[in-house]
Amino acid sequence: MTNNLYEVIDTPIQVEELVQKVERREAGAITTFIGTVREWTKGRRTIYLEYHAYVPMAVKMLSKIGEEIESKWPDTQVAITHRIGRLDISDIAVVIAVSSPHRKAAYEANEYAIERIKQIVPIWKKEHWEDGETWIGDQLENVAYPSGKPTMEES
Amino acid sequence: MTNNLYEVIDTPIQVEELVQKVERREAGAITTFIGTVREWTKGRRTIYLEYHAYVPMAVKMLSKIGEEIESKWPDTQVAITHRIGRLDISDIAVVIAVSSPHRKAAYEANEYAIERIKQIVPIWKKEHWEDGETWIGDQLENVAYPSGKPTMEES
Amino acid sequence: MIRILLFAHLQDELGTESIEMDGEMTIKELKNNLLLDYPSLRLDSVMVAVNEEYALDDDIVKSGDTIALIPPVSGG
Amino acid sequence: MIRILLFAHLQDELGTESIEMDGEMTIKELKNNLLLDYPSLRLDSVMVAVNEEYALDDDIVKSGDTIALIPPVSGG
Repeated sequence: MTNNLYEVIDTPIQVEELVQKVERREAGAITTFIGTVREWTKGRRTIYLEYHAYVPMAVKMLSKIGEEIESKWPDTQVAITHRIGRLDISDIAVVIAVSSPHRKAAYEANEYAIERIKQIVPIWKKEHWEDGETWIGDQLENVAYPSGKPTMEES
Repeated sequence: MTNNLYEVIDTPIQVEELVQKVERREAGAITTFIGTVREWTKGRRTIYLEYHAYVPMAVKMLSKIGEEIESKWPDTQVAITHRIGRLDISDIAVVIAVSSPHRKAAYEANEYAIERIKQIVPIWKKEHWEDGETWIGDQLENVAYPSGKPTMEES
Repeated sequence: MIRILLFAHLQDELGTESIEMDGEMTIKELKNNLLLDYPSLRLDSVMVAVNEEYALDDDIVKSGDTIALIPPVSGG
Repeated sequence: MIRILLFAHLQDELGTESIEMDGEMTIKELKNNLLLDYPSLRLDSVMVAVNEEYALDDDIVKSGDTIALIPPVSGG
């Protein structure tokens, strides 16, 4: 275990480890968000996923999100780990832990973190379905390029 | 480990255990709330806490909160464990885990759970300060009876 | 016999975990009877449970029931 | 020399993890140059980072900079 608060790793994420990173005597509340690989998305079955990242920039952006949070919600402490590589159903893709003296901030800051991850952190998900594979194109998951190739009809 | 989703126990709570209780192939999001013993409350230093409960009813009320959530946010799964007895600073008093296909419900349902715990679950906290002890009187933590005895001036 | 469980500061004040009472009565009457025996008891913000479910002032309790006096809770 | 990193579908389309370009130019010019070489490239919703920070169309890149073309992200 490292003590880095913001990490992109290619091995399973331990939730307890992130909780420990943000635990403090002045904290009364810790929230965690655990993003797992869901089997079904809009009626389509996922077999497994691959996450790719621009790792150094992804770590930098996670750290930037932490800074944003600690300035918006004073007295919070944030840790985020994102996993990359191949993930199977139910595997943990991301864990966000936020500690705060009071619970309201811990919930709000945590939700802010996942929204920002989906906006600015250079990580991409490739869904492997039963019938093909797709790069998931944006955070709303509604821009998909079948077989990784955008076609003219889509533009 | 038991498979009970709602528990009141007198031993340390394992966060991972609650996460496992709510993990499902259809879940894409798991939120946890971890309530820990805070050292400072409004400028006053806590040495340790004692939680007492009316255990069978507390378990029943936790389970009722779970039912409320699963009816308000369909497809969620809830697990809650509250610890009682003596707890030191940073010890975990309560863990709430909620899984859901989508993250919004997982956050909302989790926050609803902690609010409801503070309203209806018969568990009481006795704060041991540097200079005495106090039963904490309500969920707003503003009705305190020094040395457990309400005085006439307070009423 | 009606069994009445006490918690938190009520338990400290009465120095016991439970007391007993005979008869059949409403929650409101039960509270009033308690205040006759223990005039200093603060029951304003105390909720009452009958057999592990919250009850209202007009609900009736009878022999065999387990009552709990529930001061404002502070778990979580 | 400017190094241009490719990710996700851009990497698949160009069949390489990075390409190189010479000169000094704005991000907008760099994008236009890319489209001359790879007319089928979809760059509308692609963000650009210079040395691991997001950059704007008018920002200037020069030899030694590392550019990244960032398609809409889908982490989390």
